[in-house]
Formats: sequence, C-alpha cells, structure tokens
Amino acid sequence: MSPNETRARQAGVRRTVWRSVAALAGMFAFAFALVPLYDAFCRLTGINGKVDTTAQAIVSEEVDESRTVTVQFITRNGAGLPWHMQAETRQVRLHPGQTSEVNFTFRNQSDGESWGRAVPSVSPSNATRHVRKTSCFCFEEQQLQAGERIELPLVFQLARDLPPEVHTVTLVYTLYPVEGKRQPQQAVVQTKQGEEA
Amino acid sequence: MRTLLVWLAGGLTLVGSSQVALANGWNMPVGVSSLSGEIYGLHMTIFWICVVIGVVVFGVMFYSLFKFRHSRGAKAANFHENTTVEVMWTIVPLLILVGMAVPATATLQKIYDPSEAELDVMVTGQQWRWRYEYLGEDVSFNSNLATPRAQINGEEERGEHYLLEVDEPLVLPVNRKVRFLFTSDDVMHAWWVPELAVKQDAIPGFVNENWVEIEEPGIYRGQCAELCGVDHGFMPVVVQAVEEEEFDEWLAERKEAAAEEAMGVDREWERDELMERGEGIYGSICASCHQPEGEGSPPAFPALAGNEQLISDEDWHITTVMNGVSGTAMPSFRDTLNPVELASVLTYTRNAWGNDTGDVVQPADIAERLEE
Amino acid sequence: MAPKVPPQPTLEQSSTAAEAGHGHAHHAPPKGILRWLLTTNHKEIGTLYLIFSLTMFFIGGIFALVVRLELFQPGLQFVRPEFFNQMTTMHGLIMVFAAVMPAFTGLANWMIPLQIGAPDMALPRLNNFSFWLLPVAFGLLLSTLLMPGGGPNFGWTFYAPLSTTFAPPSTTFFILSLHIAGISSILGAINIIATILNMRAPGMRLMDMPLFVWTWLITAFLLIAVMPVLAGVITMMLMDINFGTSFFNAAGGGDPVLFQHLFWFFGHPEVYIMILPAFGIVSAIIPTFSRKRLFGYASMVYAVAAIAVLSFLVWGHHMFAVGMPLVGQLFFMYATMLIAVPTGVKVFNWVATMFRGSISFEPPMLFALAFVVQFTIGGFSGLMLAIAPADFQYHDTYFVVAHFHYVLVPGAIFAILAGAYYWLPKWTGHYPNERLSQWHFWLSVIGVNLTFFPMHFSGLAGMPRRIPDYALQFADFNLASSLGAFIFGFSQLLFVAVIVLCVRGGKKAPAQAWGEYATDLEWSVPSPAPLHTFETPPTFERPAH
Amino acid sequence: MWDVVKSVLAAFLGVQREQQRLKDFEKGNPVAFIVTGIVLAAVLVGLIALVATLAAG
Repeated sequence: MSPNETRARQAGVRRTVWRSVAALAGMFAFAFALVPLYDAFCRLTGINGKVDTTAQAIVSEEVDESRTVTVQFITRNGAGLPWHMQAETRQVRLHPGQTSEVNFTFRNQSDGESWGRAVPSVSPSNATRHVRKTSCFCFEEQQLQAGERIELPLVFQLARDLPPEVHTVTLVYTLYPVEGKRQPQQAVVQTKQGEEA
Repeated sequence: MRTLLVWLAGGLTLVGSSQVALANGWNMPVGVSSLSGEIYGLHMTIFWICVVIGVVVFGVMFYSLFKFRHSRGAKAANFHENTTVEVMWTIVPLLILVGMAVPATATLQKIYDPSEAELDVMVTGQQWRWRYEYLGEDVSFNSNLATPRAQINGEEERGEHYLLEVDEPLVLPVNRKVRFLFTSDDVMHAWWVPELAVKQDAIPGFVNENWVEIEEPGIYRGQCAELCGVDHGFMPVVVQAVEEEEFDEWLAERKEAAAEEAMGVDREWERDELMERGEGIYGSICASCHQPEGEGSPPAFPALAGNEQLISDEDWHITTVMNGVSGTAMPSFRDTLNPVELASVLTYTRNAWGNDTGDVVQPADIAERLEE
Repeated sequence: MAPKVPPQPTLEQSSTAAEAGHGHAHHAPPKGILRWLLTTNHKEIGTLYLIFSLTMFFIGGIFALVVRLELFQPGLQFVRPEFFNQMTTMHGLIMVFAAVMPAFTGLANWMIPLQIGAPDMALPRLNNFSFWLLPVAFGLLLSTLLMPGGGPNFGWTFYAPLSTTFAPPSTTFFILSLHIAGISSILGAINIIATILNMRAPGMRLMDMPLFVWTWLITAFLLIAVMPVLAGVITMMLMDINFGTSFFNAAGGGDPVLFQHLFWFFGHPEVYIMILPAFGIVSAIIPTFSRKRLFGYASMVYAVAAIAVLSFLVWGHHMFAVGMPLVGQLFFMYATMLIAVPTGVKVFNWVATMFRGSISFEPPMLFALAFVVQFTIGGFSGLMLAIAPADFQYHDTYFVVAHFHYVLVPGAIFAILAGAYYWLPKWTGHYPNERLSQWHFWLSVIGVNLTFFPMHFSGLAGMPRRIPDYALQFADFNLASSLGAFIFGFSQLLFVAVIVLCVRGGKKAPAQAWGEYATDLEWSVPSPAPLHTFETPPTFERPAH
Repeated sequence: MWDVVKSVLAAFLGVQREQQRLKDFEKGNPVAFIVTGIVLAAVLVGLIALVATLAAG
C-alpha cells in the first residue's frame, strides 16, 4: 500500500474512533438523563402511581354530582422508623371536582428524635394525574421529637376529568426513615417543617 | 441420512411419551376465573398458529434437505432473489400478526376492566411470606409456607402439596369481583396463581392493582414468581375460594377472633404460654433468616443465640423487632404482628437457645408502647 | 459424509504475503508467555478470545450442572438455596458476558480482517488490551464466590433492590468486574467498526461484505449504544450501595422499577448482540453446503438492520407483570410482534437458499441446520411471550427459561460451534475429525432438546424460574431436563477432543477447504492461514451474476 | 427523495431487489439513508403508539 493510502486509512480509523467515543459518551450521559426523563414521564402519564411531590393549585370547577368515587387511605410503616402513622379515616366518598381534607396522625414512639418521609403512591395508575394535592405531609421530610405526636393534613381535589371508569382511588403512604438525618445535632438546625405543610 | 431419520423418530417418541405420561399438568391450566379461560384460549390459538407455520417452514426445509441432497447428485439451481416471493413472505406474516393482535388486544382490555369491586384485598410481599389485609374489615394475617423443613431436607416423606401449602390461605368468595392491591416491604416479589391467571409484581414503596372473579370454589395454589432472595422458592400462595355465604361467615369469625385476641392483651401472661406461642411464631416468621436454632447466617442475618446486645438490652431488642432495621431484610413488625404475638416471640428469643435472660415480655407492655 | 472438495482452482493469491520473512520488518515475536501477553496479531488475539470463551463456557456449564443436579429431584439434596442462587446468577453472567460474547468477538478478530482483506484489526494494541481486560474482569467475578456472604445471588438481571439494599457485600466487586467487561466489549466494538469501515480491500463496498461482517458491524453499533447504558445502571447501583443515593430505593424517593426500565433498555438489544453474529455465520455456511448463492443477500442485511432498530423499542415486554398502563402494554406488545417479520424473512431466506440446492451434511452444516430449526422454535415461543395477556401466565416461569435457552444454546452456541467447525480448517490446516464431530453433533442435539423441551411443559404447568426446589408435579420434567443437561454438558468434551486432534493433525485442508461455493476472501489465503495475511491488500472482485 | 424513502421502507420490511440496492449504493448518499432511516423509525414508533392509544380507547 502506498504511504498515501496508509495515511488515509489511519485518518479514517481516527475519525471513526472519535465518533464512536462521542457516541459512547452521549449514551452514558443518556443513561443518566433517563432518570429525570423517566420521572417526568411517570408523572405525566401516572405510570407506577407516581405523583407530584409539589403542591398543585385547586382548580375551581363544577362538582360532578352524578358520580361518586371512593378514596381509600392506606398507611404503611417501612423498616427502621419507630413511628406510627394513621389516617383519621379509612376512606371518603367524593364527587369529582370536590376538595377534601383528611388528617394523618404521626407519633414518634421512641425516646429520641428522628426524621421520616412518607412516600406516596396512587392506584389505579390512570387516576394518578387526576388527584391534585395542595397540601400533603408527603411533600416534605418530617421531624418528630421523642414521644411527639402531630397531626398533618392532606388536602386534595379529585379532578373532574377523572376517567369515567374509575370508581375507587387508593392513596398509599409508606413511611421511611430519612437516612443520615438521625443525629440530633443535625436535626437541631432544622425548623419543624411539619407545621408549614 | 438414515441415522438422521432414526434419531428423529426416537426423539419424537420420547417427546410423545412424556406427554402421555404427564397428560395431567403439562399445559397452561384453563383456570377458574372469569378471564383465565380466555387467556388459555389465546395461548392455544397462538400455539396452533405457530405449529402450522412451523410445519410449513420445516416441511419445505426438510423436503429440500431430502430432495436436493448432493449425494443424490442434485445440481444446484442458480437463483438468489425473487421480489414477489419476498414481498409475499413479508406481507403474509404481517397479516397473521394482525390476526393475533386483535384477540390479544381484546383480552387485554378486559384485564384492564376498572369496574367497581366488592372486596379489596391488600397483598404485601415480605421475605418470605405473603400478608393479606381485607381492607376495611380489620382482618389481616400472614401466610407462611407450611411444609416442614424435614420434608424439604428429605428426612420425611413429601406430602401431596409439597411446597404449595401454607398455614393460612387467602380465603375469597366466588362470583364476587375482588380487587387486589400489591406492594412489598423489602424486595420485588410477584404474586401468582396460575388457575386465576393473575400474576402481578409487588414493588416496595409502590402499589399495583389487579382483580379476579373466581367462578368455582376450590383451593388454588401458586408461588412467588420474582426472585426475592434465599427462600424465593419457599413462598407459596394458596387461595381458598368458597361460596359467598361461607365467606361472610368466615370473615365474621375472623373478626371475632381478632377482637378476642385483643381482649387477651390486658391480662398477665404465663412465661410458658408465651414461650410456646413464641416458638411457633419464630418458626414461621423468623427462622427462615435467623435459622431454627437462632444461629443466623452472617453477614446478612445476624445470630440471635448468644447475641450480646440482644441479651443485655431488652429495650433495643423490643424496638428492633417492632420497627425493623432500615436497609436490611429486618422488617417492621408493629403492624403485622399483634401485641400478643410480639410479646410471645420476644419472650421466646430472649430465653431460647441458652439466651436465658429470664425476661418475660408482657403483651400489655407492647400494647402500651404501640399506644403511646 | 466426508467433505467433498473439488479440485482446487488456481487462486489469484494477491500477495497473501505468506512467504516467510519476505521483506517486511516483522520483529521476531517474543517467546513463551510474553508472546501471548503482548501479541497484537488479530489471529493470535482471536485464538485467545476463543480459548478464553471455551474455558468460561465450561465454568458456566459446571454452574449449570450444579443447578441441574440440585433440581434432579424434589427436595434440597446437594446445595443450600443461598449457593443455588449464586449458581444460577453466575451461570447466567458467565455464559452471557464471558462465553457467548467473547466467542463472537474471537471469531470477529480472526475472520473479519480475513473476510475484508485487511492485514489486521485497525487498532491492534487496543485489541490486545481489550482481550486482557476479560480475564481480569471474570477472575474478579469468580473470586466473589469465595468472599464472605458469597457472590452475586440476585439473578443475572440483578433487579434492585435485591441487588442493592439487600445484596451481599461482594456486590461492589461484581459491579467492578462488569464495568471492566463492559469496557472490553466497548473497545472491541470500536475496533471492529474502525476495521470494517476503513480497512476493506479496495473495491469492496459495504454491500459486498460477507454477512458475518455485516452482522458484526450492526452488533458493534448496538454494543456502543447499549453498553454505556449498562455502565450507567451499575454505576447508579454502586452509588446507591456505597454513597447513599436513592436511584432505586423507594425509601429515599427512588424507584425500583426505574432499574428494570434501564436494565432492559440495555438488555433487549443485548439479546440481539448475542444472536446477530450467529445469523452471519449461518448465512455463510448454508450457501457453502447448498452449493448455491445465499438467497436475498440484500434482504438479509436489511432484516438485520430492522431487527437492530426494533430491538430498542421492545424492552417493556420483559416488564408486562410490573404494572403498566394499557397503552404501554399494547405498544410493547405490537412492537415485539413486529420483530417476527424481519426474523421470519431471515429464516425464509435460509430455507430458500437450500431449496433446489445441492446439499451435503458436513459438521458445520449439521450445526447450522440445527440452528435454523431450533432457533425458529425459540422464535415461536418468543412470539407467544409477546402476547401480553398470555405473558402474565408465562412470565418468570420455566417457559421463559425454555424460550431463551432455545435461542441461546441451539441458537447462538450452535452457531458458534458451526462457525468453529467451518473455520477450523482455515485456522489449523486440518479438517476436524469427521466421526468425532458427528458424535458431538448428535449428542448435543439430543442433550439440548432433552434439557430444554420439557421446560416448556414445566413452565406452562406453573413452575417459576430460579427456585432451588419444586412441587412434586414438576418432578418428571426436571428429571428429563437434568439428564439432558448432563448429556449436553459432557458431550462438549468431544468438542475439545476435536479441536485438539485438529490442531495436532488430521486430513490436510486446501485453501478453499469447503469447495468453490465458499467464495469469501478468507478462502483465498492458504490453510492454515499464515500469521500475516493481506499485507498488500487484495483486489476485490465481485462475483459475476 | 421518494427513491430514498422507498429503499428505506424496503429495508424495514427486509425486502430489496439486487439492482435497486446496487443503484442505491452507487448513487445514494449514505447520510440521506441514515437520516431517512431515523425519521422512519420515529414514524414507526409514533404509528405503533397511535394504534396502541386507539386500541386502549
């Protein structure tokens, strides 16, 4: 092969390699970009019962009295947090468009303060987008002193455009400890966030 | 070539005989739910379509292999493309696929039928048992493998329902739509009963739903269908479907029993009473990780026998069992065991296998901690 | 059925540069172990890959036999469930990442430069490096079995949080080893792309390349697209385990289902990475022994490309039981069913190639024919699995195990064996021993079917995957599967015997070892292929129509 | 342009005539083929998604 051809080949190889490396870097970044993309996609479509963790505005819309929907509340305690969480009522019956407030009780049953977070999930998934929460303890991490008991509200509205086939909506909250926030000295700096919710 | 045919015949005989010998249970069950029969039908339709395509394709192939053998002096033709034929064998499969997709879509739509259910059951997967909660009925219980370890280890003869039997089955009424909510306390599990044609993953932190309407009373068995750790193979599901009246009676009985148990919390319990009850609970709930003799299997599952911290710190022991340990397989038992059960198992583990602390944990103390 | 070799036509050997010494300044290769450690020759590296893959095939096979031994009858007899889970996991990981993938890379190293008339791979030193990463990666992976708490026990799909929060301490090493193996695959893929795009003999256009080269080019693109995603997923796992992040941990606001989406976004194309080069090998062998040109060369290339594109759209079919809106289920069901079309085209083309050919049954052809039949069976069960409502019943049962083993064992592995038999004369200069090869083939076919066919039944009857013990009604199926597995496993020793005999001697093979219908460039160099070939590029001549 | 689309569509179906492919590779601009391929793949995704949405009602 002539030196020219060899050089052309080498240039070609170099070009291919750089393009491949660029594609690789792109795909690696894409894998990480998929995390927020997936989140956004889930919230948009309600896949997996994921819900918005920020407050939404109540929309004033006509209440659809022709339909009644049962909203169930289920609370679960994940491992490692000496708390007890309970909804004041097991279920409410609502018309789409109506707003409702339900109180949840949190008790710290240990003799140390601790941080917890309630992770929300909604079923069925096609109802997820139609539950608007304006206030929820699940928006923030909570701190409870030893033996403390607080009541926190959940204020939500069932959107009028809730799919007609939905008769029951289940809201599930699983309580988990917040890792790395169990040391008292860290907790002291924080204000009690529960009251803002 | 002759050897090929002989082997082929041999192979077919083998497959054939295995089917005859195992005619009972070599195909998907037709099942007993309102949709299982339809799913079975779909399965068989697609199966037969595949068989027909297979017969045609392999037919042409084996015909060619036989007819155009080099050893028979076959001369190769010289064609290597034909657009008409190629378009045909693209379009025809496409049409067959559309034909398959239509009934499949219809069935899927029925599976997603959201009409109102008459009974809601929350199914929670936990390493390695199922927990059932009849929502709004104050009835809930754990469902553990009932097959003795001695059978698994071959020290005893295996029973008819080896590995597919539980201490407390999920009791459901026939002819009522039952809605399931699935979740998990630790890793992913999957709840599956073939005869009900329901398989759904239980995901920690999230809920999934599905439903069933059983048409025939009977006992239906299934298993966890998602690898969930060491005892994944020992996590059966048993559903007992009963007539509606029978179900209502059963539910009332369960409520009564729960109330009675709650009454017993206040009295002073004897040590032996607690020890006996605790041994049973330890065997069904704790032994799969901490081992029957409390030796554990470190590093994942610490030993309880001779555990210094457990022996010296009763309060730590109680809180750990009640609240669990985050990031480990140790769940919180505050909601899944009642005060009597918690007190029994605590008393048992504080006194068994040479842990002789002599402590008796009273149900009333536990109840008080839960009330606080 | 001895190979019938026509009198060898005089080949215009465009300076295959075999003549020893011959002007070029080749440094005297280092002797002994250093020679193999430092080699940059594509043939030697190809050999290293193939030997490594064969070794790993046996190690993964031993793990499989431990599994089958335990499942021979109901009850726990030989191993505890902890170890059983490690065996199923290691079997999957080793077979996928250390046996099948390196085997194809090895064949690519050996054959791609020969098939496109290049003197070597484009990046020879990188080639050496990517090979030597593999023993490091899998040495590390195997060593986790000896660590406290044991090796990975969460299945080769390592679903979170079983593989993160609840994993044994050795998981960090598992992640590291997978990273290293991934880097090796990526470097290999870059090298293959660079070679194919830049090093072809003058006159050879892309559409003139043999199908093995084509399928590998597309496979390499798939690798570049999805291996970084795998790297991303395991990096997230590493961070969840060691740095307190919560990508997959619901307690910290993460989502375990996200893991599955990411994993299968990698995992489904990965499945095609393991089968596309197999298509290429079979597409070379069937025309050779049918003495007829491949039917529909262009359609074959396009079908492979279509399969590769579709493979990015179907990951959700692994997750039907996870819970998904109806639209999602339908989308993934339809997309998956569509893959049957290009796959069908390939099978039809192979059959049409045989039709009105002049067929003989040498060992490579036997394996290729078994590939076509059994891969198609795996394809049928794949089509059944695509039907979402029915998949609720099949998912995570032995039906799935039967399906993917049909695609991977009598699929990918038979194609690798076919390729090995096909090219052994080129590598060693001798034909493989006919009688031993026949025994190897027939025992393998019987063993494979006895192992995997009953799994369809046990799965349909309700036996879940990955269980160390099972209910009594599955006993007969498992007995048959275990018998078959031992037949298949031990018959692979015959393959080793064939290779050893073939290296040491046997019937001498000419350059065109399988006759005049094998027209790709590799048959224009002598058998065995000298260490250096095509130092002056050959002039590619298109076969006349 | 239409020729390019036709060729890529043929590729999706896995069907192509020898002459047509030779023509493509002699005259065609690879970038055009790749871009058309990507666009058509996106169209395919959209199409499947549309059918799925319609079927889901």
